[in-house]
Amino acid sequence: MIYREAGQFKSNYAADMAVFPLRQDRIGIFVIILLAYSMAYFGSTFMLQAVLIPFLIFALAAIGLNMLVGYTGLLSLGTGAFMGVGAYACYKLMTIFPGVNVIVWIFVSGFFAAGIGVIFGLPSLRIKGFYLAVATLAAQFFLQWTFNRVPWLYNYNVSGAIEAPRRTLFDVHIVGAAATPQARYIVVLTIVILLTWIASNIVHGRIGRQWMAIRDMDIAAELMGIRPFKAKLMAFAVSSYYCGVAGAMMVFLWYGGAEYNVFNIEQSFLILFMVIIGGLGSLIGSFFGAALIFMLPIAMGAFLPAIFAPLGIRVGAETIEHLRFMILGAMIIFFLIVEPHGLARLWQIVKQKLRVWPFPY
Amino acid sequence: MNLLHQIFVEPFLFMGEAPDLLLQVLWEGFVSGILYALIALGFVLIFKASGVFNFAQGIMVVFAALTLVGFYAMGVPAILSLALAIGVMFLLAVTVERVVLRPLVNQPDIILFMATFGITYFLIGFGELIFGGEPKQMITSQLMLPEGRTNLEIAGGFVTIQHIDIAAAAIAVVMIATLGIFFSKTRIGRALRAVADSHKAALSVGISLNQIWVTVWFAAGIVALVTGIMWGARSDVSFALQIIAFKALPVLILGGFTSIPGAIVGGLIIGFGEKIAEFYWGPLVGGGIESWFAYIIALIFLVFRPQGLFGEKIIERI
Amino acid sequence: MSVNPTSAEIAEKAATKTVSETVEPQGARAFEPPAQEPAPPRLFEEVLLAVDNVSLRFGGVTALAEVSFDIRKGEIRAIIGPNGAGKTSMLNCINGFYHPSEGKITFRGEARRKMRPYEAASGGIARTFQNVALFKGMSTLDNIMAGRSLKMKANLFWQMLRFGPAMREEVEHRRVVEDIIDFLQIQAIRKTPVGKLPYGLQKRVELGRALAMEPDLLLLDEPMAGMNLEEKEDMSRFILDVNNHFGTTIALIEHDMGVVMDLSDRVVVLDYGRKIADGTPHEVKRDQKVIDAYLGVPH
Amino acid sequence: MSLRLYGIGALAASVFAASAAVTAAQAQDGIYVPLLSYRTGAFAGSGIPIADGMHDYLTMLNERDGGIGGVPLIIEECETGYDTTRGVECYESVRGNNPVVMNPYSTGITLQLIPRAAVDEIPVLSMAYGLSAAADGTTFPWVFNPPVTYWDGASVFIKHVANVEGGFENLAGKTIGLLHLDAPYGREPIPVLNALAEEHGFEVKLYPVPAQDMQNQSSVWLNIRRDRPDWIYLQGWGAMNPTAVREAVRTNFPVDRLVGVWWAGGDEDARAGGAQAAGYKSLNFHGVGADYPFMDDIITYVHERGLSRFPRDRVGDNLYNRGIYNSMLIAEAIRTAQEVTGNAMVDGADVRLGLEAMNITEERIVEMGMEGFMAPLAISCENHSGHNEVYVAQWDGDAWTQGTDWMSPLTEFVRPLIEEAAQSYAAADAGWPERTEACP
Repeated sequence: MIYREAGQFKSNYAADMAVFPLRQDRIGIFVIILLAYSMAYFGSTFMLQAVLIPFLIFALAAIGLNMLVGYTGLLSLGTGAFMGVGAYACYKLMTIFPGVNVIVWIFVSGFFAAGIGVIFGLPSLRIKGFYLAVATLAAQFFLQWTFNRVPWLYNYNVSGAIEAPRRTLFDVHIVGAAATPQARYIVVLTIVILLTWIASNIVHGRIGRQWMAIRDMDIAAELMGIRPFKAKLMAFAVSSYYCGVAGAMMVFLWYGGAEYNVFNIEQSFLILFMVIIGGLGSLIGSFFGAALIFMLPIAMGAFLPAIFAPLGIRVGAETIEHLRFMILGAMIIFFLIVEPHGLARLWQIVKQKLRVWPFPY
Repeated sequence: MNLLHQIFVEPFLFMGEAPDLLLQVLWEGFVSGILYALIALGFVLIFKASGVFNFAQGIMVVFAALTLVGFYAMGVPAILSLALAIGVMFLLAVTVERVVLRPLVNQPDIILFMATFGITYFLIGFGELIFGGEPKQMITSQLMLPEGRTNLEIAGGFVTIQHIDIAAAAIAVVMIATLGIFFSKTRIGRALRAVADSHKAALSVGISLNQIWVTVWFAAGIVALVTGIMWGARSDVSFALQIIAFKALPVLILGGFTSIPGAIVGGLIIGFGEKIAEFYWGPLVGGGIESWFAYIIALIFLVFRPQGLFGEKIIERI
Repeated sequence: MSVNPTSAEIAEKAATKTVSETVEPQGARAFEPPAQEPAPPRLFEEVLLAVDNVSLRFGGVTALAEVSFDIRKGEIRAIIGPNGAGKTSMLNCINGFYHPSEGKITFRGEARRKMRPYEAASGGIARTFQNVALFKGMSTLDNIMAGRSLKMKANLFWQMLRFGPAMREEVEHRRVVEDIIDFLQIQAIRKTPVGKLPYGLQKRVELGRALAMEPDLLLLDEPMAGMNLEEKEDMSRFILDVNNHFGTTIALIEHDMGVVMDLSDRVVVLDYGRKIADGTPHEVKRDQKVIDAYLGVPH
Repeated sequence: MSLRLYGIGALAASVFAASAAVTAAQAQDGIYVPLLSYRTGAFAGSGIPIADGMHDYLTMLNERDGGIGGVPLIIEECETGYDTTRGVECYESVRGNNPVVMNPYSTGITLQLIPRAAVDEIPVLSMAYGLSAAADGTTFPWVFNPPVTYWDGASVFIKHVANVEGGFENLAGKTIGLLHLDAPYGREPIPVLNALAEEHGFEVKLYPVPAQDMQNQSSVWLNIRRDRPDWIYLQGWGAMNPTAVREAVRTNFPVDRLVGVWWAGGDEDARAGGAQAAGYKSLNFHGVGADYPFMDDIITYVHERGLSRFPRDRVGDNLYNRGIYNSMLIAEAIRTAQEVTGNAMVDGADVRLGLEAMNITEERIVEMGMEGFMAPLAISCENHSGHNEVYVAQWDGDAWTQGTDWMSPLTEFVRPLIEEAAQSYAAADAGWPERTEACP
């Protein structure tokens, strides 16, 4: 009864096709966005810097990967490398054209990632499934090698790392060591909201339908006039764009600098976990997945000593780390068994329950 | 022009100039190839029988070796450690079947694939928790494996051959032959092949899928143990080894996911290919191309022959 | 519910609107129940698609051997034959999914050997499948909307914003899709994921998806397989209505001889990849070779 | 259905709740010293003895002296797995507790913390790792890398080569290989080696080992066999080192001409090569073995009280001693800070002053019970490394021995390079903060 659509009539198709057709959803999303922005003032530095900023960035990368894996059904293990392309492109652009605002370059760097993504997406026209997944590993290892081996990419720095130079937006430092977590959080949040809105528009429109058609039954899609060539490459491009922007944000709005091995295969796996645990083909699921996978280790670092200490067992940092691995592994299996459709499906079930509450049906 | 000369002429001249180095490169390629093939073999066994792309195979290699060395470090005699390690691999197979495969039966492939990621992470944490994270030395001599090396004087130079490498090659051959006999001659082997062809059909003639799964995971565990011993003898046993397991993936692409001969031939191609490329052409781009060379070969190969070397051409039906 | 007029009104409207856009069927036939005594055969002249000596081999297996026939504009053409006769392979060749090893296929006067399926689709060939090939993760509405892909043109920029041309286009095509939904009487399942629908409805949605492409030639691969009598009657009615109202040429594969005899204008019979008969239902029914093929007389 | 829903819901909720709770970790009374360590992952083999060494020395001070200047030390480890991302997370999680000094223990993490150190006013102590250029205190007021930098290390290696070959003039025409991890850390010595090669007429050949292939070096060693370098300098880490020593033995490379940087001097690194690895060399800046007075205190106050996790029989391992040396630097910095400021409770800014005023004389070394364990060390405001003396340790097949006398680096050669690199680092980041107060 809390959450009911009765009495909300749509008088035209446009209203019926809105992304949030229900009033409650629209209010809810508005409240969430408001809360998110207010966190900039209420959240502690640790909360912003070590929890919320990375969560948003990972969520964006997960959205990007979800468009490829969840919506188009193309399995990719090269996400980390595509994020790296965005980060290195952004670094080069920022240092070559220091006069242009960094926000512009963060958005532009995504296009470089998209271009590279399309190149490594070409084999997807002939191969599917696990074969494609292994092919994307080529992107992962080759690009990582390139980040390391082409000194031009990191401006011949002695350290071999890319460092975030100081940059401002409206005279407020947002990139570099002088930027406060609050400023960076607001920038990250705004970019993520904007790109999530665009992603939602894309997946609800013609392109999204074409992707899902390819995913569900590629042959039938082709026989209906959807060109798999275009649709798959478009998916690679858009997905890599998102990953690239996420990568650029990761380095310049979160870490403040990075070595090539930040974009390693572990990163790719982590984002894939987020997508799967969150729910394939669900944007909201990408947020859930990012939250769970990213925050779980942080939570366990706080949790486990507290659990074991009263029992008189001293838990070392490495034991926590080992347990973290074990629990993460066990959780992945657990979630896959109880809900292979991910957290997004649970969210739907909750909404359904709320709709009929307090009655069971 | 100069570049073309560097690419197309100089490496070959150098091969002729230093035949001992060429032979050494080929031998190294052969040994790596055998070991890649062994890891790939574990993948193939499981993929054939259960359709699961077992990402955890690489970790099983490390886990098996770590178990063996770990028991020995606890004071268990070497041979008994080996037996215990085999026992642990059997327990692992049973557990995986019970806890992971059975509840996930009939789920899409990608879900099972992700589940093997879960197994991977669990085994890393579990292995380090029990046996500690520091690298350990393989108990080569205690297992009565040969140590030392032979230097063959050839063409004014020498070729170093590690005895353990010879043993690795021999054991790999024996193991592949055993698996071949097991598949073709035994009852369970026949059942396994039936399952590989069609799960439903196999079920309908009364083959127990659960039993088959335990068997293949156990077999893959044994393969992993042997691979782990061989790799461990070449370097140390630690979870840093897992990265080598990724090399088995391009091998699988070349050989096809379901072909045992494919895994072997693919392994050898990758092994020879990357050593030769790294040694003769790597210096042109500053070296280190071994880290991606195998994947790029596999990628190019895929574009021309998506079904792998030994796979059959797929006829799509609607 | 977003649209309130009765489905019948909408169907009427849809029909008149679309018919005005497409060419009038040449052999116009008045509304009449299909199951009556042989009406005088309709006559069709203009050849829409001609299959000329087509052979198809997979390795050593010959799926089709030197098959020739034509499909004329406006007619309902049935392809029949025992299991494994090569009927589906024939459809696959026609819409470019398989490439004939020999021979050629002429569609609207254009001969071709090799063609990608999406080229066939943009040329105006739509089809349904023997085993329903719907997009299982999508709703009925989205499935049929996907059928409109070819007609939608808004570029990525507007799609990203879901605004301006992109939104106008969405609404415009939604209207057409709603007409089809009404025509097929599947309003109630508009937003249901098709994976959850019963088989009969899935078949209907699939027909809707094919219709959304506004094809010139509609290939139906066993549209009534696995249906009960009532569902078959519904489906037959839809097929006839499509043919009548939209003037769509239809080629269909069907096992139910009664349905074939009632629906089709002409029938081609395949057996072991060869054509063994071609003619009106009446003629084919009496052909000795056809009877042998169906009853299994040794060759 | 609903049971499963509630179960998952409860799990998810508790995860979110707990992650929020981390923020509320409360500080205790004492000087907070976080240790970023890695006891897991591919580099755990090197990380464990170091972490234990660091932990045990500080614990000994707590147990024996009740801390430093009467204030107990709060020691907290944060596991990084040698992963930069995790390291930054660790930094963020400990930052709220007012750490007095950060020990990133990874060149990658150090690079991330360098720009932040000045903003957050927490000094970064990267003992003989990190950015060599950070030795320039005028550009990097908050970063310290005593007792030596990688560039000093490479110069000592060349000095050692010259000593063995009979003088710098004999270096001409020699080939010197650099076998290095293919990462920023591994590439650190390249500029100095190249500059020295130009000066003395030898040739430098690079042998990069990708991180993935650390344990699979056969190709690299084939290249070494082809080029036949006269000497090899090993800038490796983790599993790369034992593999390199083993491959050297296998390739018949004379192991006494294979010299590792101090991070390639683990006991396990050398032991992997078997008996034939005897003669393998590694740079070092502290003593090996357990035969020092302070070590007895560690045994008495830490090991015998069951406060250490390090096996008693391995006390004296090279990397364990390295951890102790690092903790000694931390302790001395805090002690000096207390002296300089006159406060017992010090914060990050104070400890930075302490580091800049650090001067460990022979007397102080004796006082600490470290005679023979370390060379005297002094850090100044301009010079954040000190470019102190190192020696070449040699593996005798069973333990490390002191192979040569203590040698000072070619400071007059290296220092200008460091200042130049520091300038270009600051120039690359427009707006790099100037040092706020001039050096005395």
